[in-house]
Amino acid sequence: MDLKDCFVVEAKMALPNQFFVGRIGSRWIIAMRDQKKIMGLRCEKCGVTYVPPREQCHRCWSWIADNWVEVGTTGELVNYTVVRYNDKHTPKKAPYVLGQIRLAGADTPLTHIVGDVDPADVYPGMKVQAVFADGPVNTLMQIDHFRPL
Amino acid sequence: MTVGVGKKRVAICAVAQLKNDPDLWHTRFQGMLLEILEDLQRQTGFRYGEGGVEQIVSVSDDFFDARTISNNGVQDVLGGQYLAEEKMAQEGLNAIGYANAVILSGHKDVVLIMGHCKESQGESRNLITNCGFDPFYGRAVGLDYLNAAGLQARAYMAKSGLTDDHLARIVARSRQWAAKNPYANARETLPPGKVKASPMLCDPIRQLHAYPVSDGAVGLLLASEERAREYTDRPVWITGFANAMDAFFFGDRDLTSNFALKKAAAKACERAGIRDLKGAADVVEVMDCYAYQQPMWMEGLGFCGDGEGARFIDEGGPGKYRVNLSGGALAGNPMIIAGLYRAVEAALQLKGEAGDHQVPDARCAVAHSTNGPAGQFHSVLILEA
Amino acid sequence: MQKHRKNRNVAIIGIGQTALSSHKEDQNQVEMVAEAVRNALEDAGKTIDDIDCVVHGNMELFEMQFQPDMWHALGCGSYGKEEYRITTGGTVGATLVCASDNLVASGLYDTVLCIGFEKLQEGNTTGGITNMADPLWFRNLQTGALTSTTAMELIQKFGKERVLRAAMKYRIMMDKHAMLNPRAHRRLGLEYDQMETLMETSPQLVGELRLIHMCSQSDGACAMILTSEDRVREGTAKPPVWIRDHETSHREENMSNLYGARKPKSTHRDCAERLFARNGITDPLGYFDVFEMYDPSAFWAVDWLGEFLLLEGDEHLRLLEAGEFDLDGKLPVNPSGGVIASNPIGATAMLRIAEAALQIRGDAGGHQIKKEVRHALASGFGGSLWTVLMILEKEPNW
Amino acid sequence: MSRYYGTTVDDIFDTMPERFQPQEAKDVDVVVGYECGGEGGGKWRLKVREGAMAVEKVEGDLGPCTATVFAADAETFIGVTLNKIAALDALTSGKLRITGDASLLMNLLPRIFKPYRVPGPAPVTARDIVAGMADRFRPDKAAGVSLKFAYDLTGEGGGRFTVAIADGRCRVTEGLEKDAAVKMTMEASTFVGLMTGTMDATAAFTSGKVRIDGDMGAAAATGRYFDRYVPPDAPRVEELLSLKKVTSIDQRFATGPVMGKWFAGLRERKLLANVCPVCRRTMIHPREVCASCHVRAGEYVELGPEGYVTNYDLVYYASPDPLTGAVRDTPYACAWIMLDGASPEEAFAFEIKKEDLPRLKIGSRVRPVWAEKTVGSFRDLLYFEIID
Repeated sequence: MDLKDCFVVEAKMALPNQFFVGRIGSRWIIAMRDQKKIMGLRCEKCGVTYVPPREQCHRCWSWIADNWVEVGTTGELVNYTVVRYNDKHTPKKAPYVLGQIRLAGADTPLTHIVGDVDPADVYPGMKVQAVFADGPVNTLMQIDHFRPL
Repeated sequence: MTVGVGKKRVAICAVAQLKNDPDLWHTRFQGMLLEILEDLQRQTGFRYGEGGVEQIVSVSDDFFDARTISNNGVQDVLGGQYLAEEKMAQEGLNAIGYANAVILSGHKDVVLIMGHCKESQGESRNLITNCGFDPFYGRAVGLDYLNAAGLQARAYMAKSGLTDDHLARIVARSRQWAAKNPYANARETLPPGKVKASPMLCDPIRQLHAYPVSDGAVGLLLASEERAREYTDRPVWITGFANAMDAFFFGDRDLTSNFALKKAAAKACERAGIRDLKGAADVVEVMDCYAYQQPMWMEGLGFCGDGEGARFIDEGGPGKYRVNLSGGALAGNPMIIAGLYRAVEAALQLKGEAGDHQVPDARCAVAHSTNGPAGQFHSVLILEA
Repeated sequence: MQKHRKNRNVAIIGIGQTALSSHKEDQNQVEMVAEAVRNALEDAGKTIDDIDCVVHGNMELFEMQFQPDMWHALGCGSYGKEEYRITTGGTVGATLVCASDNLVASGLYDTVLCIGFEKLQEGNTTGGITNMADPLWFRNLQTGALTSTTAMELIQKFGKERVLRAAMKYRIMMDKHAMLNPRAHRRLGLEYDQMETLMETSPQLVGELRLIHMCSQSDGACAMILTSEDRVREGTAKPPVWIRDHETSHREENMSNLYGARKPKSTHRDCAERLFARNGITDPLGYFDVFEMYDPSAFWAVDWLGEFLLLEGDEHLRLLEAGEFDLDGKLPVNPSGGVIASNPIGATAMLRIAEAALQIRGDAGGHQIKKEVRHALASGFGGSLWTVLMILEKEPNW
Repeated sequence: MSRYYGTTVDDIFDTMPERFQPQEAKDVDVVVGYECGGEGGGKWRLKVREGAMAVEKVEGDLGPCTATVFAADAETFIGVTLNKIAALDALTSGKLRITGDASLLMNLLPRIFKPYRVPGPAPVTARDIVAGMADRFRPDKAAGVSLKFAYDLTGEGGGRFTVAIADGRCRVTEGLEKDAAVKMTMEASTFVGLMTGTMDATAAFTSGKVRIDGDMGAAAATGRYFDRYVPPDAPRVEELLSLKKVTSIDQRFATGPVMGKWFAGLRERKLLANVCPVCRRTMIHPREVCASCHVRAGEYVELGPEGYVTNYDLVYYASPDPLTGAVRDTPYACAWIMLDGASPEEAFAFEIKKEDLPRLKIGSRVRPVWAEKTVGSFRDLLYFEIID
């Protein structure tokens, strides 16, 4: 192929968005913000306490939006990876630990960051505690990270 | 509940693929697709319109193309001038599943599938897949399909006994086969030691466990049984296709269970009228974007027992079942159409046109693809000669 | 021309919509979609377990959500099921119904749920539409979806006064229809005696195109449930509406051939010609009892009525002027108020089919047409002037 | 006096007689004591007997009561009364206590008294809202902005006003100043509706309730420089969170050889088309394939440079840039131009010189005007101008 006239135009695709968390998600994040509490939603039919919250149980399609229960701010790290790259979307400087944390009283592990620890010292089964962010964040980063207990 | 494919069959008449490349800086999507189109035209002499191709199913993605309605800009090359065109806005193997249904429905007899993706255009595919998570809980903590795979890899390795050593051997084998495939992206041989020495990217995934950034394009011509002979002497028959969805939040899933893949495989087998893939398939192409996925998906497809992925590798499963003789996704295909490349390779084997990596007497082939984070969604296609 | 044939018949048995509004701050995307799904299931008297396959679509860059069907699995009911995500453009809602029809007719799936949605408030619609254009050239020239070239062409052909009045007649008619439809987003309460004032006071956007002529920007979702004839025979909660046939006509992206010295055939006419011919429909105006048309602006609507109905000369203008597209006219157009009243883009084209189906069922409420509706036509618009057309029937006896 | 949620404890008791529903209280005989601590609190005794009631503020001992309610402070008492504070939360936290028969508070009182409502504020006028604009002005959002706009608000509570923004300050004056960039005319009630959010802005513009004379872009921009108007004593609504986010992904768009050839032509001030070998259509800009004939088109010809206008969009309203909010000058025009030598299928789209817009019409002959230095980019072509 004749590449004589070929070149690359450098540009960007950039658009602003405003995402709405929804009534249930708002309550969940506000409870973390104002009361430093982590809530779950319980499906009685499946016997599962879900975190993060959702209106409906995806398994049995039950409406569970009102079944709030408080779960603990501590939990157990059940799985993790170490993120060793930096990108626009990564919230912490690499390397950092991204883990699945089963909070006391919840059945579904929450995916979050484990900080205040050397990644080499992290192990499955480690007990961790939520460290809440100071100001309003409007996302799951209302918990800034989990730290070893 | 649903009826099987039954008497009517749909054929893949011709396939075409572009050589996968780390950076096709000199070609627009249109130019990439045009090469595919010309290849298919040469093979089949097909025409557009009544009595020819009456429907196109394209595959591309708005994020990767950086264009709203990514099929719009390439409409002229696809051939959608006063014609029906629809875009499969998920991994491309599903375009075959859908086109199969379109033909079986009687709506259209001849369908053209065209897929393209340039992963090199955007600055980071991880940044794009981060947008595949909900904005509040997933994107906020920096999830993307790579670190999702990291989480799944650790969980699956713990369950199956898969080690860093296994992963290195899987990558080395992929490159050995890729060297025989002129369309593969990463074709240089890679000894296991070098894989093990590559830096960690997202533990336990090393840099060389991940598929390279790839640009590519794929095309297939499908026709009803009555029309297939107009285009080919060696039709490949679609006998089973199914897909399945798992839950979204990782916490809602057992990341090691292959929940969706097992469902998809069982349904595809039911439709193809075969008991299991292990006994029926002569060649298998799985979409292994990361090394741990090859044994894990093979387990999901039923080629080994639950949690036996390590044993599968140790016992030479990939060789025995002729897995990814193209080099697989590990040798580099763009994610959006990696499953379509699997189908093309599977069809070439059944046609006896796979070149240096051709196996003798292939009668039945399986092509697999996955979509979403950590295998949330899987598709299984069964082809027969 | 080959006759249309279908492996087996397919009917719409469930329709669910959310309210359409400019903002839905209490729901996230999943919750909005789930509301439409629940409504469709309730309408069909089905549970999520009755669904074999889910078909999902919208436009990714409006909400900046990559492959949203993954997240939306939470509210779509797709967990553990088969799923496709198929898109086109603004046509996507109609494409989803076409695809679902194909999937059921194939015999591979008995009952399919399709979902079209858009939460335009979350994104930047004009930015999203401008992103359609070629980044190397047209992105610099385009501003969203605003154009008055069709108005200009109509004026050239039929004269300014007549065209402006026709557009305003159409616009006010749509508002009168929307006033009867409590789900419609924009209901202004316009009267025909405001025509003169509106032609002057409504802000001018592009050429003769004024704000009053343009469609709204809405949030909303629509879901529909399709099933096979065998399943319909087992009984349905509401009368089934049969999908007779559908067709899609696309064209190249480049608009330059629309404004040359030789005008090409529109996809609207092309699609209608092919669809009607293979179904033996020679007089669409006489055959159909209602037409739900995707009408993004009043001028396009006026022009396209002639194209879709295969009319010649100024017949479409005469019919419009004579009130034949009114609710009690010869062929009522958009009893729902159309896209001009409500436009959640990814759901909009599906809403056309949904509204046409409700008319056949006799279930449209305040905007139900008085006479019996047996044959309905619905259109979708999107991409570079692309068209999807679908024929719905009360009885599967074509 | 301590106000919470727009009212006082006194007002809640003062309105009890008018909220009383005697028919519901026929066989009732109770005494309820209320004690509310802190500023704005006090003690009250409510007696309901045989369809009649009496409430009095008391000093000292409440005396014997069927039930007694203790609230820690006026905020709690008012908040619970208005359902702004969940009674259960207040009871749990101890800010609310009940002694005696609690059930009569839960069941009986809500039946015999209509719910208390906060007295509505005097209806706000358009004049009040305009007067407060200077206070709501956000200098940080109006940096570098110099803009004057006017309101003609007809009917009761209306008036004519001019708002001037300059040098980071905002000045509101009575009367219409002639040099305002835009004048917005509407009924005062429409203005109030728009500002309090009870009326949809797009609908009001669309339906002609608002008339705009002058620069539409300026009219659309006015809202950006002010905090939103909040009515006094606005009820507190449920907090619903949202997340604002800009997604930006750098791109490397390839020209490929075909678009590359087009840009190379621009550098040499040539408008190149490629020709379909089958239908001879001249494609401009050139494209990889003829959409109608599905073939490559490798032959290039130079078109124009002159041509005539077949259609055009005269744009009065330019959408703001989604990222910066910047709006380009209006009006501007994008015209479709049949270049000399082009096949009849295809016209070329480009902008028309601003000064030529008043005389632009279908059929106008035009020619390109090039940048002083051409480099092979979109900017090489400035615009087309009308040939006289």
